[in-house]
Amino acid sequence: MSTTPEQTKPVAKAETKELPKFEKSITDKLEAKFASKVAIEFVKPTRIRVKVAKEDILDVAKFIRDELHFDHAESVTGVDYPDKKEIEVVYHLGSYTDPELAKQILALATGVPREDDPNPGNDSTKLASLRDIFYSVEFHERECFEMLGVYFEGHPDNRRLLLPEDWSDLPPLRKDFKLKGR
Amino acid sequence: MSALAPKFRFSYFIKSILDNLFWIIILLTLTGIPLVMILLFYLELPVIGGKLLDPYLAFTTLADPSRQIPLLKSLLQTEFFRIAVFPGFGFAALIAAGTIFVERKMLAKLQLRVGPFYCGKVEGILQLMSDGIKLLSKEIIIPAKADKPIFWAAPVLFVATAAAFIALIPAAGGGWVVADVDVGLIAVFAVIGFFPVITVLSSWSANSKFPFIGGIRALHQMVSFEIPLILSGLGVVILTGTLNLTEIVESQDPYWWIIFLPIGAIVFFIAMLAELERIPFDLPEAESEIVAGWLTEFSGMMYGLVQLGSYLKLYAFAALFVVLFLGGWSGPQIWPPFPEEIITEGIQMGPINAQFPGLPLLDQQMLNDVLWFVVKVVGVIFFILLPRGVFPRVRIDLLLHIGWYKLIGLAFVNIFIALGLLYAGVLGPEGIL
Amino acid sequence: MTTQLPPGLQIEKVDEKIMTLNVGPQHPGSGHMRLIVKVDGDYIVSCDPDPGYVHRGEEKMAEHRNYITNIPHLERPVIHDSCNILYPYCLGVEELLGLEVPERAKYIRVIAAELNRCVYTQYWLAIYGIFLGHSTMFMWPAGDRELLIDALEKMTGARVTHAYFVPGGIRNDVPANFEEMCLRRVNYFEKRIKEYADIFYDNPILISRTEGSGVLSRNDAIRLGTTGSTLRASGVDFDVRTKEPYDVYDELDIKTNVLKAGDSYARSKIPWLDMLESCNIIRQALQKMPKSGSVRVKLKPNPKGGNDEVYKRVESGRGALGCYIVSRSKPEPYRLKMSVGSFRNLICLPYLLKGEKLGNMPAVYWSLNYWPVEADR
Amino acid sequence: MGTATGIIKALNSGIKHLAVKRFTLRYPEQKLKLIGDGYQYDPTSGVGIAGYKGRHMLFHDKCTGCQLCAIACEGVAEAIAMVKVQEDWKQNKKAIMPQIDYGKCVFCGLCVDACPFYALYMTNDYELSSFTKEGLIYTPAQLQVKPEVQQDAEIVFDKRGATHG
Repeated sequence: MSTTPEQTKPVAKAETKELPKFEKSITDKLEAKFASKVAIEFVKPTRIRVKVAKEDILDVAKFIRDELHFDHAESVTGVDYPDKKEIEVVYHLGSYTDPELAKQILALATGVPREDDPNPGNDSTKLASLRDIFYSVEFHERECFEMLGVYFEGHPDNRRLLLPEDWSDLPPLRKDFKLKGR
Repeated sequence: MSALAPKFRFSYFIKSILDNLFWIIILLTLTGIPLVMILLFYLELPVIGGKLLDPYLAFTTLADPSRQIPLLKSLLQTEFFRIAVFPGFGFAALIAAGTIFVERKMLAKLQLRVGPFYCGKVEGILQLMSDGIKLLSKEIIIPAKADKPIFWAAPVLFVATAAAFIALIPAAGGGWVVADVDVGLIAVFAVIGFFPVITVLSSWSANSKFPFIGGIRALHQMVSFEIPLILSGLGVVILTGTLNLTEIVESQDPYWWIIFLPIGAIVFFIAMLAELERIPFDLPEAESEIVAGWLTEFSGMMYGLVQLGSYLKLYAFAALFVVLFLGGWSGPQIWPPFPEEIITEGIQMGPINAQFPGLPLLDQQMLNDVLWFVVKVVGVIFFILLPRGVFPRVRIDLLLHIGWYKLIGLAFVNIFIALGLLYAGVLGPEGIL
Repeated sequence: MTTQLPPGLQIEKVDEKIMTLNVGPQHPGSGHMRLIVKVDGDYIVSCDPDPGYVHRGEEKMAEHRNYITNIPHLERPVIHDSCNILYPYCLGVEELLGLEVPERAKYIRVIAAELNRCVYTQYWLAIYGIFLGHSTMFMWPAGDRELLIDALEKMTGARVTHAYFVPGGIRNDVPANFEEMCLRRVNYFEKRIKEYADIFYDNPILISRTEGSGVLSRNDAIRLGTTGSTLRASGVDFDVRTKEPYDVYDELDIKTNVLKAGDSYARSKIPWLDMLESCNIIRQALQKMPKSGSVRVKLKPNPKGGNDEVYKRVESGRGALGCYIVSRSKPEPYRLKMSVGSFRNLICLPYLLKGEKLGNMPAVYWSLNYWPVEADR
Repeated sequence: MGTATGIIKALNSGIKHLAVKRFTLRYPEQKLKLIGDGYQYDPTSGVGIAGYKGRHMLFHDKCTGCQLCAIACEGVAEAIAMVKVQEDWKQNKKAIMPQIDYGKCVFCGLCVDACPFYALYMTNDYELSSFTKEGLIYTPAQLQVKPEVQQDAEIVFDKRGATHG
């Protein structure tokens, strides 16, 4: 898993201190199962961030739901990194059923290739939808599609949600969509 | 910025008023007076003091006010007065207007706010008038695909039907009713039966989705609540043995039917609320579900007419409840008798001693009746208005469930009570009481 | 979906028997959104929520403003709950900048947030009342809300858009004799909202029409990722204030209200119970609050965050409100995402309304504690 | 019979409230009493002083024309513009002062927080309506005037409910 210098920085900071025990046990389970497929980016009190390649996201998500008992997604965020040619999609997962996990938020991040001249839905910016695993991502993924142009394969309803139906400009949350006067 | 026309001159304004005044006077003298003469020729004129009322006599009464009294008295006996003024439209419209004002103020008081406040200086009593003027001055917009004749006719028909309903309600003893028919109660229910038809016609002719749903809801609601309404009125008919509303009122001396038939009264009241489309049964106008229901496409005075019709209907139903269950106008004599001098001599008003013998146009008994009738009607109207501040709207399936299961069952219980009382010989034409 | 059309557009076949109703955006029973409701007779066949009429790109705007000037516009999505919507943002920025908030400021924040929750919930309740045709329940909460707006106005200097929380504390200290003034208003407010029970919550007509409508089972509530009152009405005991206490919520005694039924009656009752609980919290906080002390950490102009990211959440009037800030050593956030309760609850609407009667639509829709402007951001 | 008692309780509650005092604030006749003289800020301690965030008030003898308020407003509403004034102050060599467009201002008070010279405060005046858009732009000379406000209604509690007394 390739990690950029920017992202390794928080990990290095965290390792100097002692990692919180409970959160470490969760990441240990993940590492034991997927070994090098998952990159643990940071472990802070109540917050964990894990990055996986986009091919592995379904397996990892299924494992997180079934074995780690994170049962719902709080948000799905797309972050655009034009200089890395990547759009990062971050799923913030939480748990209602397991009282131990009530405090925990697991950020599951993955990267999709970014195209400079986007054609939402018909270019390589595609990701497998997690809708069948975490049902709650349905509207979040629709929002992510229109705002960043990440097409979710397997999502039943890839229509626009917030933007007007006839929006034909760039997906607005990409960094090259400039605001007037800014 | 200014609201006046840009080329406004005050002198032009005065001139235009004077112009109008000039033409009005010219036209009145040239056409109005001949028209009055022609009309007087064709009208059947009353006999006043042994003499036929001819135009000459009519003009001479203007000189001496005391000679107008017999004229006015004869006017009070005419059909026209009954239809247009006293038990008919004018009286009902007055009470309806009062109802609207009281409703707004009472609801405001219940909700800890002020309500109409500024129009008319005193607690906003002229608010209704200003609303009426506003509605009159508004543009009437008809949907492009509406069926125009029916759409136009619906509000007028609505008011007309409400007025027909009012015509059947007796307001005081001694024949103060527009149409004193022997099948009074049946006629009332026949007139009520027109309302769902008008509602459906207007909503269908609007050719719009939300009015259509509202109209269908109104049809369901009114049709299903007419049955308990009629059945609960039946108990009274059984005990009275007549359908004539005046006779029903006279039969309630000294015991009102609400004492013997409380279940019937409650069922009648609930069915009445549903027929009136009042909260909690205002489904045809449920604004959070179907915009304004069957009123959605009405604008301007068409809406105003429907509102007028529905408040006339409210008065008529309240009056019907009073007639059936609360003893109509019967009540203790509290109107003070007129002093002898007024009848024989006239009024003594300060320095002026006017000699108008036979002055009180209406007798003491009638005024007392009207007083009691109005007091009871206002009481019933209060209880019709109160649920609006207290209850939410019900759902259509619950409404039909109430109508078809509970109210009809209770109405039959009421009929059995009435029959029991009748056969036990307690009440009825030959009862003990 | 036909392949010729671009994704996002599709042609649908219309059944003759099915009527499509556009509930909104001008419809009185929708708020700033559109529900495309298909009805078969009186039954709803499908409901497709179409939000976005008040989308103003708060997230994009935040990328171009620094951490302080973000404050006034980030509270715009819910101006009635503006303290709570700024709360996770301030917590997040504090963590990014490594600020330690003074103790007194923490208590004042909790008081302001709870007052604001009541103000929001009263507004919500007012609209719930008018959606059910109960005009008194529109006027009473809208009037009683004034008591707390008045308290908040004396505290923050504005009636709705307070802009009161800043990273590092609060803008200004409370005025003199605030405690007594606030306590009196809260006590009267509590007495008033208890009176709602007779006329609204215990009203048999209300119970008969909202009980058993739009039932969301416990499993579905978890699976659909609902939050706030929608979740707690379905029997899940989850409140961020107790599960993951922020500021001084761990020092206060908070009861979480949970109901089992999961219908729209339970969903509408939870916020009311929460308001009563909020009054308790305010009283406790007023008692425990340090009587004097600093309320704000002085910030440098244009503070910069490190190369870090935070996800903070609080319990707002509409459920958990998360704020995800990605910082890349600039005075502006690189990416800011608000995970709002309304947006998360919106997903239930198509599932709850399917098969319901049309008359239940406003009751179910508004019982989700949904605020269109917040969902659109 | 729970239904019947519930209905009677609701009706009873409704009738009971007919006797409770009205809560309405009759706005043009009554005006709510606001706390203090308006929002102010103390740059030395970095904490504001509680007060209503209404129209601004500019102290010409303290303003240095540093533009910090305009810079603070840039990210919020862009309502503040620095304009030339025909005044001669020794601390204000450039002779520029803020001019505020109340058609854009959101009354957040961040400009007051930005001023390090105690020159910009907010006042209790919130009645700023005007017939023209130009009328909403307040020049430094207009901002200098201290508004006269008569606000005296307060919420009063008694046995028959709360009112705006």
